[in-house]
Amino acid sequence: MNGLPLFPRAASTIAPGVDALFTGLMVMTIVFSGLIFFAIAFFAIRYREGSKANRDNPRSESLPLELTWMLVPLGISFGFYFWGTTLFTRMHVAPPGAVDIYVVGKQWMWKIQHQQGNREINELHVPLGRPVRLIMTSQDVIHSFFIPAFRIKQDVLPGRYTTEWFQATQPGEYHFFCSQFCGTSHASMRGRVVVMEQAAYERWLAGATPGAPMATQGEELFERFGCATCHRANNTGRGPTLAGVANSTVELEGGGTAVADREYLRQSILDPAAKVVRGYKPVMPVFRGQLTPDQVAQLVEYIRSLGGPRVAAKGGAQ
Amino acid sequence: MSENRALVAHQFDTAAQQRGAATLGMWIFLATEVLFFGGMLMAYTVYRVTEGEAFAHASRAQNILLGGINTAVLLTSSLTMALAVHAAQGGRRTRSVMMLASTMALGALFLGVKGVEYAEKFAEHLVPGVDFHWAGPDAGGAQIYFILYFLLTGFHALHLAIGIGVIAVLTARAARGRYSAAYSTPVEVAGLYWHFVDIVWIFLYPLIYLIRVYR
Amino acid sequence: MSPHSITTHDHYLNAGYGPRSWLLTTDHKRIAILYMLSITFFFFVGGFFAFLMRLELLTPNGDLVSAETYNKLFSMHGITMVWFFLIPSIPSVLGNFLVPMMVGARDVAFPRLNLLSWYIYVVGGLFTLGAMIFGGVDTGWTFYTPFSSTYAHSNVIPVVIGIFILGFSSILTALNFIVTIHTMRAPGLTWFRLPLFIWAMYATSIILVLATPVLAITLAMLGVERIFGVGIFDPALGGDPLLFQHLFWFYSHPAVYIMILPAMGVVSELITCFARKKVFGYRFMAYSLLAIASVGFLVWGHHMFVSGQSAYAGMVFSALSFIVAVPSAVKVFNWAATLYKGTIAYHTPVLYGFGFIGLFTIGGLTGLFLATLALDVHVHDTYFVIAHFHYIMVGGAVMGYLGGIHYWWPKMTGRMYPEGWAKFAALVLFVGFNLTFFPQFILGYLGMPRRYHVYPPEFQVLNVLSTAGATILGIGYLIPFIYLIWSLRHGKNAGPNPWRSTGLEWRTPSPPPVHNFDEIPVVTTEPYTYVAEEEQRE
Amino acid sequence: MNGESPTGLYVRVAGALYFLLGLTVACAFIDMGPFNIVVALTIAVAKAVLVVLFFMHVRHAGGLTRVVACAGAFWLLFMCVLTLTDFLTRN
Repeated sequence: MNGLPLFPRAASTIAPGVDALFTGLMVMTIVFSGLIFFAIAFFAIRYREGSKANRDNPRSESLPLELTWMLVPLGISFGFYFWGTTLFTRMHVAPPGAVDIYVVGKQWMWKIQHQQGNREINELHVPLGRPVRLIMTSQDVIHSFFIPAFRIKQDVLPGRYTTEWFQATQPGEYHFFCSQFCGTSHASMRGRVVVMEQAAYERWLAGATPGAPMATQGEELFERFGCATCHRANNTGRGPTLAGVANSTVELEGGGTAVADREYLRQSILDPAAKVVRGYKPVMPVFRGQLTPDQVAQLVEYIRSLGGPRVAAKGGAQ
Repeated sequence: MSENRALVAHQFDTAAQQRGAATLGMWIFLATEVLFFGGMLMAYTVYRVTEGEAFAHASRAQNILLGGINTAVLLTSSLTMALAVHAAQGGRRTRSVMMLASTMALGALFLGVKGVEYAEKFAEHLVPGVDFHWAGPDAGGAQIYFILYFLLTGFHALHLAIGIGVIAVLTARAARGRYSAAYSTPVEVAGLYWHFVDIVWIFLYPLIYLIRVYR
Repeated sequence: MSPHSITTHDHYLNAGYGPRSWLLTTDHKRIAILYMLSITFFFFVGGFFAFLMRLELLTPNGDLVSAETYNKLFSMHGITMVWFFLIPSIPSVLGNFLVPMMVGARDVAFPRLNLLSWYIYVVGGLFTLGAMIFGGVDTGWTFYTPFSSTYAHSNVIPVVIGIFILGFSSILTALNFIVTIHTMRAPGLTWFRLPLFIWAMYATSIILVLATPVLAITLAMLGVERIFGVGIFDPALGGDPLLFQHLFWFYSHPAVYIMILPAMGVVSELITCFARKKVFGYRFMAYSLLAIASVGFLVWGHHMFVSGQSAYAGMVFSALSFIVAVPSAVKVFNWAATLYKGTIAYHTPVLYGFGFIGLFTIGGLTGLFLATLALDVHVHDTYFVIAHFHYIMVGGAVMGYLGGIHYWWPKMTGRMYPEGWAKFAALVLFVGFNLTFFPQFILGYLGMPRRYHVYPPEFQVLNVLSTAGATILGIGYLIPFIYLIWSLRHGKNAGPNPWRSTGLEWRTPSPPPVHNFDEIPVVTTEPYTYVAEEEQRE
Repeated sequence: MNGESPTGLYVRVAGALYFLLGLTVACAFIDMGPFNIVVALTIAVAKAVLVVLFFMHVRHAGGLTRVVACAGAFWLLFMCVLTLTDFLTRN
């Protein structure tokens, strides 16, 4: 009744590339194992005990042969290495202008938050034909966000942002799974991606009881936790001014610099003493345990909404 | 094992083969031990890189003087151990017993000083998982520093205690005249172990105590 | 009564009978038998867990066991099979029995240490078994933090202690082998006159000695984090979970080679003996074992391509992983070339040898899929990985182990097993194995994640096929178990060298006398001098 | 051994070890930035080499012992270096 599928649907820009690589490796596997199987079967029959095959001058070593079967596999290996690594680089770096969606994994569900304020659980609505980047973190253990039809997967770690991106090429519904074992109901921690035409996607964004946009919610939190007491405009407070800080390069106390990407902002909220901006004291209270990952994401979006240098999107969390 | 039994076990042909096997066996065991401590040292390396500032602050809580004295004590014990091996190889019973006993005493002294340091840590609430309060800003990194401190020095102390136990047995046997110019392999092999434990400490001292003592 | 009595000479089996003579033995051959009994027990325990898992996976819903039970089943299956069966299997059974005999020694260098290592194994095993009976563990054999250290509610600590204890057993056995091979070779037995099985044991022992302590300390740190609630690996407490993965895979990737290298050694012996021809490219075969053992230490990061590890580290580890393919390819090609112009006799052991080469080839080549960064992203943590490593571990290591058992059984017991049944069992195993695990490759590429208790219905057909195969496989394992026991009493008398092999272990009666050789052999030729032997006869 | 008593030699080695201990403590009090750790580890390696060569008799030992003595250290180095390829290139 369910049929016997042998090959997964390919519904992202990256999927055909991965399938081509898979096919290439398949061909290599079939050629080599075919060669070995044939050689063994042929020799095993031809030189069976009692056969009259010619056994003159049996050899038990040959440097040219050894070199051949060292160098040929080495060459083929490196061919596949470069193929796979080039493609990986493409998969790793999201193109500019991607739709950013926040994903939080927790035992045992996926919570998704759109910039516009829409929230979903175990469902992910995305537009067709536009790059979408998932900015993911976990509330407890390690999870992994796996969309087979898009051929992408990335572990979702507590205490850190990881990202993955895709651009869907076919509208429809696809599975996503948690693929890193995370406890009792690991196998139920799955859901569906709904790929929609741009217009339908926008209708969905507007229609499904959206809350305030994330940045606005972040601003409320910013007020509620009194962040503005220290983070004032024009560097007059005890903390640095946050306007324009997103994506800028900040100098750190104790030497070195850091790019104020999402990961830096997240860390600086939760564990402020880790990377203190030069000229400031580590006086900010620790918010680890005080804020949910959703709230941290809202604050990060708020800080980003305050402006900052535009940079080309990179693979790491921006 | 009776006294008059041949000193070469049945599986060996010669005493030299037996001695070579025992020595090689101990060296291989020490390679294993390097990687046992290596797991903790790798954790140390990673966090020293990612939490460098915290480690520098946390290490200020250490007593450099006690650590230094302990290093000197262990170095001396290595000297007495080397002399004990030499004496045993020469068949000088009294001297080998004396040197083994000194080695044990120095080892015990080290553990005593270590105990004092541990007691200080408890008094200063610097024992993660049991009683840990860190006033400074980077409590997370400091906590990891102290976990690794207790793990590394704890396993080192455990190795030292085992070494003392082994040497105690050897001392008793040496006193009964079991070792001679012809057969002193157990003392030699135990010596290798003891020196290894010393070497571990040679690395631990700068890594734990001397991260940033200037300023 | 029995017409085939083998009591005509004094040997290690009739040297003493009571339990004391076994439990206090320092004879490497008896210790090998003790190990064989213990690991067989754990093999069937682990197999039982696997059988229940396959039953559960017959349907997409969780109808046989609960999610919690299923998680415990796959965890305990992995833990039992990896640490209590595969890692000790060939080294502790065949290695213990054969290393001293193959190097022409009366025993291993440290016989009492050897017995101690068996006791450590038993203590570790019983500890773990106890922990499994009284609640089990549900972390997977990989113990990823912070799940294992903070969130799991099962018996993590007792199981970890059991594995920690077991580690010492591995280390002591390996240490014993290295010293024995270095210092106790018979006169004239130079390094390049050693059988490849000895080279394989040597390479394996190096890995055991250098990798096992890292596992021990990693598990110790995991235990400290769990018991004291301090943060070494848990980010909520300031640690980094990827550090655990680095430490764990620094042991556990080489551990895969601990399982497969000994099987490669066994298969080299089988192929050369039954082709009656020296192993092709002997030196390359020896060096490739050492190359796999050492390069195998540098590739662990390929388990972490999607873990959040840096992309640059991923590229380094991917490149190093591809390099391991070269010595593995060298081995496969040389085995095939050994058959060329040989005189192949179809006895049971060589069937396992052929099976091994075929399955290892598929397992190895699919390993390249996983070493390829872009492709691993899709297949990582899916059934593709499961299929791949079962081709290596079951198709490779277990086939090698069974081949070795069939090859040396006459030496160990002095008895022959029924050849017809043995060939039948080999065939059943080969068919059952492929039916079980080949569908899992497809399932994996379709996207079925591993460690799933319930799954979307479109994966059912392939899962049913796999379960059907597992049933055949299970029966396949029971057949040798039965006829080997039967042969102990009723098997034909084997004689000292039923396969007309050239190895030193065959130059002594079967079963061997307590001290192996009445007179220590003197070696004057390279190994596997089959051609010279045939010419001599003419 | 080679006839002469090694007692004097051992005492001299121990003297060198004490000296290096003093040196490592002294260096720790000088701000050398990132080079403090380099100096400290270099001195530690020097001390370890002294112990290995003289007290553990590797000076007189064969190649095998030397290889085994280095193996553990090398493997530890592999482990740390390859792990740092991850931790140092995360961004």
